[in-house]
Amino acid sequence: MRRSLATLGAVALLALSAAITEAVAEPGVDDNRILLGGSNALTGPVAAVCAPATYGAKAWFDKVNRDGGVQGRKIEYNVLDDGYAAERALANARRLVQQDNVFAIFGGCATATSAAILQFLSSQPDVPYLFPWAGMSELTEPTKKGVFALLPNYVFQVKAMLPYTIQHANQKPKTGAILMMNVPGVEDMRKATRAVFEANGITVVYDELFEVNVPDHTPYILQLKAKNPDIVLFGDSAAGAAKMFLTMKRQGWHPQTGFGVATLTAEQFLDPVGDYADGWLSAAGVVSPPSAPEASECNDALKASYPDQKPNHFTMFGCLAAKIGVEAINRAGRNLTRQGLIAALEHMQNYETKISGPISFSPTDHMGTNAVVPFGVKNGQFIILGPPLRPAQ
Amino acid sequence: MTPLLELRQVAVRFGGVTALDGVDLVIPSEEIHGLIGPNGAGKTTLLNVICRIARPQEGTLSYAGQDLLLFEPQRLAGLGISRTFQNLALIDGASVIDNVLIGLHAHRPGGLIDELACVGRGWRRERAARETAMAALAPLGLLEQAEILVGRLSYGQRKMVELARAWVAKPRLLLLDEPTAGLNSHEIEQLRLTLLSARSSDRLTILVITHHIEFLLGMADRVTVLDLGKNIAIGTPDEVRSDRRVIDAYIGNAP
Amino acid sequence: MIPRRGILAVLAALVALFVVDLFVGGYPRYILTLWLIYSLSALGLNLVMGFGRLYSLGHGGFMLVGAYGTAVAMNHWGFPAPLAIAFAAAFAAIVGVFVGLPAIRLRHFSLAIVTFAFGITLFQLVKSFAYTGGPLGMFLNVTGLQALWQGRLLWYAAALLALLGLAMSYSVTSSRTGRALRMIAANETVARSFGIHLTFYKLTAFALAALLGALAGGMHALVTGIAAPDTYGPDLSILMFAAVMIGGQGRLFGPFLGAAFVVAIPELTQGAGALAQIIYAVLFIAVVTLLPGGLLGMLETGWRRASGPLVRTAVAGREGTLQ
Amino acid sequence: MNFDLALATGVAGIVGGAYYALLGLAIALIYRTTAVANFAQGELGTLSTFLVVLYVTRLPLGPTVQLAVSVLIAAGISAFVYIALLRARRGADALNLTVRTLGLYTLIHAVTLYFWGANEPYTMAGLFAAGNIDIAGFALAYDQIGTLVIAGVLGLALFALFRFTRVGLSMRSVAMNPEVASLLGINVDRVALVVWMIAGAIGALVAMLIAPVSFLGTGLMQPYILKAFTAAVLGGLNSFPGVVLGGLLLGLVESFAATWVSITLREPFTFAILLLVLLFKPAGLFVRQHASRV
Repeated sequence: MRRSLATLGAVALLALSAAITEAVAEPGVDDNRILLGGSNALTGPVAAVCAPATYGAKAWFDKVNRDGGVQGRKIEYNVLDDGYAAERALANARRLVQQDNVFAIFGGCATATSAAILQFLSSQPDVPYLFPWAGMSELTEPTKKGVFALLPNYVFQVKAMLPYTIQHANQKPKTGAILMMNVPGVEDMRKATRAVFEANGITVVYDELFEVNVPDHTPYILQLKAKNPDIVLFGDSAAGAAKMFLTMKRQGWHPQTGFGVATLTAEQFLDPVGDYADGWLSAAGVVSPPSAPEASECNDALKASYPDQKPNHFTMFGCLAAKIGVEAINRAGRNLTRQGLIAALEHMQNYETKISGPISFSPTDHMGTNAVVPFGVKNGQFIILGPPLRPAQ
Repeated sequence: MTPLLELRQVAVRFGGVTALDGVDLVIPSEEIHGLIGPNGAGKTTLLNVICRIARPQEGTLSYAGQDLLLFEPQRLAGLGISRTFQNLALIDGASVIDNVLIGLHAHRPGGLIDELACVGRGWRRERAARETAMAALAPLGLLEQAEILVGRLSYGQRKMVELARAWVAKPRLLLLDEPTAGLNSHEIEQLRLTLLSARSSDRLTILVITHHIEFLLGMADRVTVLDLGKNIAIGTPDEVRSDRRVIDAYIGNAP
Repeated sequence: MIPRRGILAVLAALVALFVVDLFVGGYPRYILTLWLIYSLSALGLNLVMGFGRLYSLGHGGFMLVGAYGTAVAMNHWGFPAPLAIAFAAAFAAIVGVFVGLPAIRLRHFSLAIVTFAFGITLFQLVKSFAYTGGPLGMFLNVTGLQALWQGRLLWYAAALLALLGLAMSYSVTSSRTGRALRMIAANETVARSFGIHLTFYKLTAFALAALLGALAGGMHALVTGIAAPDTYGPDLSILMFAAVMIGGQGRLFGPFLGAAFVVAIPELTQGAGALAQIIYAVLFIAVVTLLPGGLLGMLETGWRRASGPLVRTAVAGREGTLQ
Repeated sequence: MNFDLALATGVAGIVGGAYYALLGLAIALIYRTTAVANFAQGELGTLSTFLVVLYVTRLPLGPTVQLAVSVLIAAGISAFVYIALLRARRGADALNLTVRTLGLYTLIHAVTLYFWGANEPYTMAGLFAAGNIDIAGFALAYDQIGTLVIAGVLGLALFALFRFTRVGLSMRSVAMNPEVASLLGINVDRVALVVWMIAGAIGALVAMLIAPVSFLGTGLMQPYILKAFTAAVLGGLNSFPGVVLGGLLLGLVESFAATWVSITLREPFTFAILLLVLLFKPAGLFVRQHASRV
């Protein structure tokens, strides 16, 4: 009896799986549509930070579609939620490529999930993977056929801007500390930071990693306070860093100088922290803040598609990525192929987006930006401290 | 000849409560021995002491000339001691035959690998064990129920399954805790006949706890009476039934 | 007992595999492979939980050992995949014995918490060591393997292992070992008095559960190509627990139904977006609340009703012995 | 070593321990009266906190009334869960009921994600300002003081409830033995309902204390719930004071382990201790062992 039941179940499952038909068409492009796919943390611990990147990009695609599309095709952008779990991102990528037949994987956010997608695509090198918001060097080093990035990786951010921060500190720091979230690529960044500290005669007195979404930063801040370093490198998600700063406030201690990675240029960090970080924190920025005049185009598009979403760093980044994506699709021409898109990107030189520095790719360099913008905090608002910075060679 | 089971001056205390207070019990081979007494007399505790579930603070236990206190509880089945329980302790979700096979657990050679491979030797052993178990079910009238889940049987039938489980391995000493509870008079008569024939065919020694002194008449060779953790009488069922102290103990506690 | 029925079942399964192969490829086959892998893992958990009534909320931990064991053996020591999985499973069985140790004295609530803690501890350990790839986990170089035989190899391997797991489950539960486990679950004292060695059987149950769980974990890593800590965290332990309960604990085929539920529902409701998880949770609660015997229990009851005469005969036979 | 650091670590440990103790108490209460390990305890608190932060605090009411409304909402949700999900037994055993709470955990998590997941974490003004009192160079944060005071008051109130009220007496007798309590004429079902309400209120209060510090997200209580279970098991589920001690001990061990052993290995370390304790004292640290019976 049980066996018959099992057989019945097997047959039912078969019927079910047969119903999910296999498509074999040319991936993601037809006469009036381009299908882009993405996997992003639309829910979960980093959703507030990451999801706006998707909305910013979608809003820009909507605007382009309203204006007639690209070469007569509308862009359809289908983003699956991965909840910031690498395994779900991997499953999403598999689904997008094998089931939904997307033309390219676009966007995404956060390191662990991007790394997972990257891994999946190693078996699908022809699928373009464009502009995830992730700071790991593996995206573009070594150059991978279909993978293009915009966000300078963490090591670049540190090399470009940490020396500047040290030189512009109120008092020359003698002791330094590193407090980083344990994400892929963190070891490279620790090494780079230690090297910069060493080059500037700073002794590292504290170096800890903590888990993503740690509920309470108190033990770290207590230890930091006991070591009392002059300068601290903070690497955390925007909300996580905000928690950390509020914990410092509660414990009545902060370093003379703080340096933050690009996440700390997000509003989700600064809003809760307010003016507490005034004058002592600087962070590496990539895209213009939404308050800048040149951001209005992106903000308007966002307002049209997502009236409830406040413009922030990540909507700006999504907008930037979408702008560049649209430009590349346009340059690839009416006869759109994956090869054509990759070629168009590789020939993009000094493309002016207005909301970032000029964007350039080449066949050997798939990293589009090559400078970071130094952000500071004044009266609880971000300010630009100076012109874009590049690492000293 | 040494008796099969010999308890001397056994005392058990739980915290401040004395459950057994210097009890003696000597059972020769192939005797059917009754153990009666009012509620709380310590009958089940005595059984638990023999099964090494309860640890006596004082006294000695010997079984076939060996000191029982030296054995872990799970070794007793291998020594040929087997029992039933006052409250049914069967696997309700398993079939009758599977429950009876538990009784053969300690009496089968074979290791894990044999069983997992499920072929060859392990398979043959399993089949042999099943045959033995079926043979034990037959005299209890449970053959047709062998594949039915125990949870679906009547109370009386479940008691019979417990008996079959205790008996299937042909133990030397069978301990029965209230086997008549919940049975009707017809079933009790059946049980008495079954036990008597088992004694003669399998050379069983039986220690049986019961409230029913009538059940022991014509079956038990001797009866021990416990009250408040002490022996108060020993003798044939008829002698015990007319013993003044026994009557007092029972009347004092009669329902 | 087995032979004829077992052989028939295996044949039926092989035919089913072949049919699936004819009609299904790519992504659906990947989903079906996952189903088989989760079934295999749930079969293991069903041994401790369904038959031994030892509540283990750490089964994800065994899958983690399988996945990471396979990854470490392949990436660091250069083992070929089959050997790596075998190594991981053997290692997991040893781990299982240690995880089983608390079960000697703990039951129910306490045991569930301790096993849950075991799973979380492992999850945090692999996350914090560079040797196991830190928070990202370890990527397995399996693109060749995944492509082999047009992607069929892993599907057949998973099917084979699931069948093996089923056979093992069957032989454990229908043998002396299975009976001993069920007796322990019903009453430990009684079990001891029949010569059942509690420690031995509890540890055996955990070792076997770990073995099957690790085989599943290793296959999972091969199929997904990554052994990431978040995949094998506490949520997976809860998922496996749910799969066993939903399928019908203590029933041989229950794990297959339960795994089908936990794999199929999220997949079928993917279009519902964020609502999908709510649908899944509501169905989960509904099954557990309305069907204490799980899906298989429901099917069995339905079957029994449908085949009423048979049951009546059995009842009549039972009454017949009361004379 | 550094005295200030040790002191601050101790204070942080006691604050964390207070959370574990209160949640552990809620779990032990439910377990003792209904034999259910309530895995949804933390999520219930998260759900209540979302409702409170996003809706109740916007009502034009004074803070005291708002607090009362919040506690009532939490207790109400918990009561609803008990009635809707757990009372209909249909021959279900404790395991089945416990698995229902696992389902509830999944459901509440999905619901909070659905409604609020896209914008989490929510930053919120705490009950206490982010700042500290400086006592001779030692910083004692306002929220730490507040948490300890609230936890202490709550603990004493629960103690008084058990000890001096009739409801408390019936709870204790149900906890000791539901069957006997029912024979004594106690309505076990109603006691269970009250216990679920109290547990719900405790869970929500703890969540509302935690939320300002760790920000309100759908995963708010997840890191705490396992610790609460651990505290309950460590203390011995039979003894409520034991659970409180277990929670405080766990908080302290964890805090000092983080400072002097390793922050990353803090949790493995904590669970190693749990395992050791249970291997030697399976009934918990603060419970006298009883002889086993057949």
